[in-house]
Amino acid sequence: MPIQVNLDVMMAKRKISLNELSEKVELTLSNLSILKTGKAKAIRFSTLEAICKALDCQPGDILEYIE
Amino acid sequence: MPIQVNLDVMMAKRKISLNELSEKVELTLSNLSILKTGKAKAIRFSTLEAICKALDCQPGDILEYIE
Amino acid sequence: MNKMLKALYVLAWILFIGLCIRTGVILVTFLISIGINPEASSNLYEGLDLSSVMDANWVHYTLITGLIISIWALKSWMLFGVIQIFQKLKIQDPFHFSISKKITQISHVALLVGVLSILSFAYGRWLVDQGLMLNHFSESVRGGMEFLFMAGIFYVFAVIFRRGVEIQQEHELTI
Amino acid sequence: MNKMLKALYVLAWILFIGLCIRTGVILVTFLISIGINPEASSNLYEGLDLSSVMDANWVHYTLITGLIISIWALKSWMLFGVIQIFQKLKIQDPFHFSISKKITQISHVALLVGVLSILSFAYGRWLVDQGLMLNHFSESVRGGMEFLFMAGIFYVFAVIFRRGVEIQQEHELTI
Repeated sequence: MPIQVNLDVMMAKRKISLNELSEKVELTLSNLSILKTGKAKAIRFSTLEAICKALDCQPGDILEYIE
Repeated sequence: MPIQVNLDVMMAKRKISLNELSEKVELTLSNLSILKTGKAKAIRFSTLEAICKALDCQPGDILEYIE
Repeated sequence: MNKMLKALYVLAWILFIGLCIRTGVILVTFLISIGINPEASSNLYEGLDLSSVMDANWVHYTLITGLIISIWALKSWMLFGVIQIFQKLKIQDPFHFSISKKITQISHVALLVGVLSILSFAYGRWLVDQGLMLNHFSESVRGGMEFLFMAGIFYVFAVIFRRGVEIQQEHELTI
Repeated sequence: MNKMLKALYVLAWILFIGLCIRTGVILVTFLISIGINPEASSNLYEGLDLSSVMDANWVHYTLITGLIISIWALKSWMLFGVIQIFQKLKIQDPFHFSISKKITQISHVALLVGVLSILSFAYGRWLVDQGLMLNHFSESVRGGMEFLFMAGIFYVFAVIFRRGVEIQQEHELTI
């Protein structure tokens, strides 16, 4: 997976649990874990926006390209 | 659009034209322009990966969250 | 797979042309029977003999022949709808609003064909009960239940298809 | 919209039970006619009279009655497939592989019903040409062309549906 989802790192920095994030972002826990574990194929801009807002960060903090 | 796609900025920095990028990323021109103009609803991780590779950059260089 | 679809497309055209010819022939013999030669009513189409009805009452005759013609015309229209769907359909990208509308339309036409067929069948039976002779009539309006069932199938298909259109639209905006 | 689907689901059950009863009744009267009382062949189901065939040749009798029973049993099976689809179908999330398989299966059964109906119809006509009397036979095996057409429709539907399954799988992994 050359695109890595660093959702757990940001969550740890902001001290937010998966349940809290799920509520704030309005995603089900199962969808959030699909995203966290890198099983997702695509990400909606609306989801990205909600996560950035909830975690007060930039898309670059969550998504990383690894060569 | 709180998530902004800064594809044109990166393309200008790397001196790459839309046609060149379209070839390297294996996306049609119409799909690329949907992405550039912010009409897309979601982005595939495979697309993001191909763009990062072609432009030698990070996802954070292309996607920006604006409050 | 694509070959099979092409074969079905050709079959739909053949059935459509066949139905159009049938509808045209019975329409012409009907017009001849009321305008030029009443004898024509004894063989409207492949042995369909409604001369006994014509002799008894021209209102019943016009009504029942009109029903047969309408049913056949509606069946032709239904098949034309199927042909139009084949023309628009792309297998890689099948879900479009215009096709969803066509499917709903076909479901309505099938419903009408079913109801009219069942009504005509009952009407023909009633005429027989009145002592009239109807030769090869029931074949002309058979399949009513099958068309009702088909109408239901097409309706369900239309509902599923509409959801497909929504999903495909999102899919197209996922780059 | 969901009410309409529920109504169709109930209708499918009613048609299915009706067809099962029909199939069961004719099977029982057939078994009685060959085992206990040959008289039963004069009224196998709602006036279906094949006693003339039975008197002439038991092979033809068994064959043609067997065809009718098979056709009705296959129609019941087809309807059961439709019922199963209704049970699995969720309108918000309709495209699943198991349903796509069921639709393909129904298309094959419809094809078989169509072919058998047309064959039986021709067979019955041939028996009549041999001078035998078949009362209410053609009603028992009618609708062959309609079922062939339905088979084609279901096939196209299955192809479209399979593409829907692919698109929906991607859709589900777009978070």
